[in-house]
Amino acid sequence: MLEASGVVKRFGGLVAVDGVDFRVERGEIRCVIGPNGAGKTTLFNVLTGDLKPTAGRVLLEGQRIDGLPVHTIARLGVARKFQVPAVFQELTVLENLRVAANGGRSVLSLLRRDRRREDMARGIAEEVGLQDLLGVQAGHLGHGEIQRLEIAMVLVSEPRVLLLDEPTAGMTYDETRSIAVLLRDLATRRHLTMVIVEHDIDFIKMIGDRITVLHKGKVLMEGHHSEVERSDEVRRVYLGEGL
Amino acid sequence: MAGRGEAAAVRAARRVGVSISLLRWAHWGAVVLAAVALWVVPLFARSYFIGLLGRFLVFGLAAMSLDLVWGYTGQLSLGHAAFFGLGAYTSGLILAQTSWPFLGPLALVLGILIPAALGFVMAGTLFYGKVVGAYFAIITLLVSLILEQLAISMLWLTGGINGLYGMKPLAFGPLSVDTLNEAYYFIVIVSVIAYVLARLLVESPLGKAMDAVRVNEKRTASLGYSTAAVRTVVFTLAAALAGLAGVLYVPLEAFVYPSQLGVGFSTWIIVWLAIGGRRSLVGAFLGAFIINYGQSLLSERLGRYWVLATGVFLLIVVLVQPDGLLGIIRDVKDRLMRVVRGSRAGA
Amino acid sequence: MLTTLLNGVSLAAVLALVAIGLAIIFGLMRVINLAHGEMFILGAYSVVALHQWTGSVWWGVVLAPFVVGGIGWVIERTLIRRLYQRPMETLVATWGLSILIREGLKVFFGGGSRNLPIPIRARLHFGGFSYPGYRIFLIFVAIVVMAAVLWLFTATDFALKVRAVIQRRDMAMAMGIDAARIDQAVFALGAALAGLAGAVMTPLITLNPEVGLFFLARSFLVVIVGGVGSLLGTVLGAVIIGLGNAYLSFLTRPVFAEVALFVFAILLIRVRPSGLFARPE
Amino acid sequence: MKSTRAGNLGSSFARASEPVWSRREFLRNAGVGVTALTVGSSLLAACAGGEEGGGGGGKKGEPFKLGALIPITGIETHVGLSMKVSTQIAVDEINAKGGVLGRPIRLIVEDEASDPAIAVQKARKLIREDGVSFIVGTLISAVRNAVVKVTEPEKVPLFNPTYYEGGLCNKYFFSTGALPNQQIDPFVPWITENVGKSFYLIGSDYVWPHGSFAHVKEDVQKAGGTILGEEYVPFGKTDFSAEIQRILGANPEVLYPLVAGVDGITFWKQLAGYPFKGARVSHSVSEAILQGLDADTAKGIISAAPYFMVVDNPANKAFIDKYQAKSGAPYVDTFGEGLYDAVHLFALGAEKAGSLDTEKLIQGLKGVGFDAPQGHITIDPTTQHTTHAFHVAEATGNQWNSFNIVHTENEIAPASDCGKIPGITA
Repeated sequence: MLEASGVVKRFGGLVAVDGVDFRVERGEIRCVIGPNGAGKTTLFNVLTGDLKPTAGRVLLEGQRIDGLPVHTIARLGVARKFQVPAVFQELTVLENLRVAANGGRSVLSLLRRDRRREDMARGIAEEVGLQDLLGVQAGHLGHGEIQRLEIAMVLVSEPRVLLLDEPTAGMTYDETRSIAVLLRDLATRRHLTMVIVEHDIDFIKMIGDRITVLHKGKVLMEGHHSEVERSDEVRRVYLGEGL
Repeated sequence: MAGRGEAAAVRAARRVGVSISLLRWAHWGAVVLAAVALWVVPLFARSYFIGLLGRFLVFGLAAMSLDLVWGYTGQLSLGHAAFFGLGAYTSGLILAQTSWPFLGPLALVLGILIPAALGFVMAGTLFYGKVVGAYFAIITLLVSLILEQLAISMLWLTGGINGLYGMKPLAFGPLSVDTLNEAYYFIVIVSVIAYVLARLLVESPLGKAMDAVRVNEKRTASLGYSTAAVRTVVFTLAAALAGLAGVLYVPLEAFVYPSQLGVGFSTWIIVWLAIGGRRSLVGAFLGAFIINYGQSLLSERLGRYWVLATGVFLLIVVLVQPDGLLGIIRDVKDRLMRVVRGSRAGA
Repeated sequence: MLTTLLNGVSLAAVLALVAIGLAIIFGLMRVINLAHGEMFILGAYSVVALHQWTGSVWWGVVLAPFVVGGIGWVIERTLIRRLYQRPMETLVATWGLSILIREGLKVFFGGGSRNLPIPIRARLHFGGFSYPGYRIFLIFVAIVVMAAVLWLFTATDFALKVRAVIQRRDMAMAMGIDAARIDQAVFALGAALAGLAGAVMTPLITLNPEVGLFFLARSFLVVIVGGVGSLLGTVLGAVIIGLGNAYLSFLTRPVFAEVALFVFAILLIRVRPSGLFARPE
Repeated sequence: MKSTRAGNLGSSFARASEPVWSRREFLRNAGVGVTALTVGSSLLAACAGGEEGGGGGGKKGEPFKLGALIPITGIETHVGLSMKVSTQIAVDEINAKGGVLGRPIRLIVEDEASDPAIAVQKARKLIREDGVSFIVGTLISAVRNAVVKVTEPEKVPLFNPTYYEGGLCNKYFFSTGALPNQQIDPFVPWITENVGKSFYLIGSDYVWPHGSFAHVKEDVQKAGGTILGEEYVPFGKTDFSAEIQRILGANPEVLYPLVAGVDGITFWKQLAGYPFKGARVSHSVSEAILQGLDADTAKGIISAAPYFMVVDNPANKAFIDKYQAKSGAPYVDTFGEGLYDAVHLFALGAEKAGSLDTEKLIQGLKGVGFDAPQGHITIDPTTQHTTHAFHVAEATGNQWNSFNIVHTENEIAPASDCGKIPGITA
């Protein structure tokens, strides 16, 4: 589905990503972990098109997308959920979703409702479990609920690949769990491919799919989290860090 | 802990959700009631009171127009009277100085289109040039000043401060809006229609986009909206609405004055809306009525203190209750709901 | 056309005094004070009050800036700082404040207009040409004050602090600069300058509480044309508007002069919107 | 509390329309409010409904409602005061003598705020709400022209106290205000004879100066004088340097400004700064304007009006004494005097007609006369304007008695060029 081969990204002298090969299958949830400065975010930005790789290629279903502008990549179905929540605080959950759902229409056409989009907005609210909160101002939502709303707003644009940047940052255990569960069945139900950059190992366990460990811009290892946990290398790399 | 917090949020949400759908029904019901009430007034009220009520409705329309711009898209127009006055002068001049065919429809349509055109040009040039917020507000102020200046000094056309009068009745084929009552009924009909349309607008996807642009322009753009386009369209519609209000003013008052273009009147529109309550459409009418009626209860001498008080009101609206009177009403409602909720929780 | 030139310059002088206040306040705090015109009026009325007291205009001219500066300081403490980072709300609040002050003055001084004698009746003669002394005095005052302000905002360590606050408020505060203090000082200064303008202008005009908006609008033109970015720019803007007004209204009907300037400013803000309100570097 | 708002058209003009300082729209809408005062009452009265007409059908003893439209609020408070007090004085005098046809007059004063928009509202209130059948007042032309548009269709007579550009002729309009032929036409020849022949005209940009200057120009041509310049300035001008410069350039023998009040005073003051050698002449300078200026500036200004406070006759002496006692203010102006006359003439007309019924009253008013403070005046049956005294006066200072009358004519008949209002085409 999404593939990076030999991706290199240099900032002047510094090599942030150093020849990463990495391939995600349709419907797979891939977590990318690694100590700070491992190049996670840089890789991420290369995938979304925010950064152009110095060398190497990025393929979406075998088609080159590296070097394309962000919104084009977005239109091809690669959606990104930012770490900092950017929901419209003053609007209700439903309004937020409707705004997201109607994005990209010409202004005058916005005067009439597009049933399909409206229904989709509500449908997705169901999907992420916000159906009870439709009338609530986003500003009044709990942290976890805001994250759900974010995800929902991304989903409304019907992406094929979903890139999530630390979706559970600063969440309580319960919130983290519910998000994990949510993401799982989204992936299965809509055959969504997801790439998640995450620190929280508990979350990663809950998601529990393959993990790519980055270190110094290189892929240190790749595998199921149980293997990764057992790996001494990873231990060494993460020495002092949560694992 | 947080889990419980969320659960609470959900419970709260359910109630709010309910109350919202209730409100929506209550709202449309109220609109119908109001329309009926307005319709029967002439049956028992005096001509003087009818004229007065007509004015309040016209003022309310002007304030509602500002609400679309300021309340929803968050752009303050300090010179909104410019569009009102332009509408009034356009239709007034047509009715007073021409004898074209289809006089009535022409006066009505041009009275709406010409202000709309001005609004479109202003919004187009400014918003697409990233001139927003304070700078935009200042420009609107200046435009209002210019137009009043011109209306005063173009004696040959507008009659200067003498004002414009001697308009022919606003006639649409067989039915003509001439007498006070005719003018009043015309205003009621148009006001109700305008309100419903405005309501549909703010409920439409565009309406949500308006909110989004106000709350967070960048994010809105990132969702694929042209924020400049949204603002321009809305401002143009608002200008048209203000123009319409101006047109309605002509048969009611039978006079048009430069001051109806000016900053003073613009400020009144702002006051009505801010005090009535922004982002509600209803607040516009509420404010227009309360403020004017409030003044009326005071003597000439106290009237001045009332003007002074409006200054204080504006400060209160900004510092304490951004949603004006409606906000206060809503707070009371919420408090009641909280009481109810509390008792339930206790049970 | 020496007279026209001087007419323009004397108008520019007053506009510069008013506009510079507007400009520095905006430059530092991003606050557009719609009650700025009332600062002018307050200056004028403090002259009226002191004139009733002392029978002389000069006391007022000297003290007005301090009176108005004080008022400005109070306004900043009580109102403006609550609205920091809320530009639209600030607009509405200051607009409300302007109503408050204006109507307050009407209640206090009566709605009527006031007239003060022109304290300098002498004329300046050179060659066959002669010009009212008071207008010369006005130009002189403006030049001195402008110079002082420019010096204050460039050559002093107050200037350094201001710059620091403008560029990185948080850093500046971390470095121990009391940003709130700077805000107060600048806001008061801005008000004081408008007050001074009102004070010196009073004897020339017939004063009533409504005049404020006129000067507010004019200084907006100045600020739009000159930009608040650099003080020099503002002064320049004042000169452009002042001379432009003098020459245009000498050549055509005054109304058209006014309108022409308004339109010019509006078009200008479209062409160079960013540059016009650029921050000082 | 020296101030300039006193009896001057101008200040009110400036107020009514000056574009930029128009905060007074507040007062304007305050006006709206005040009219709304009756919302409640009208609802109550609604069922009772019915026209409680103050007009014809009134029993003896039952008060007769007389409406007065006077500019009270805004920057010419002082005009309002002098007009209000003068009216009240006249009403008191009449009621003291048992009222009109045995009915005491009840005066209902409304603030027209020198603002057509408000004035129209107030006129409608007086007629539709209070049911008055006779109205005195209005100051500025804009208000007068607007109010007439209300009173005429409602068939309610309006009695105007203010000198104006003329042109208002209808069955329901009376005036104690001087017409151009009673003020300008005699003035200009006097000027060309005694002062100079080359004129420079500068006025505020609206109907009254336009209309008045139309007459001035005609008269100057007749008298063989020349117009060196004519220009109109917008309201709220704070800087006249450009205009003054043009005037100095033209160097006329006679400078004839009709710059509206507040601005007018600004103009006189700024002019004083420049070396102007010619004579300063204007028929709009009243005692009230004088005291807005300092003595030196006021000195030498030549004015002309039907009434000056220094006019020497018993009626005027009594009037001024009553006025200064009642108001505490030294200045009454030609507008106050005009209203005083209007109320008395109304009463006399009613007595003569023996009825307060509007139609009879109108007939009664034609040809009535009395000894007004300005001298004897009579209502001319055709134009329904009064005859007027005419005084030319030169200012010697800035006090109420600083005018020095240098020329007087009496009982000049009104000649109103009926039909269109001169000066505007709209």
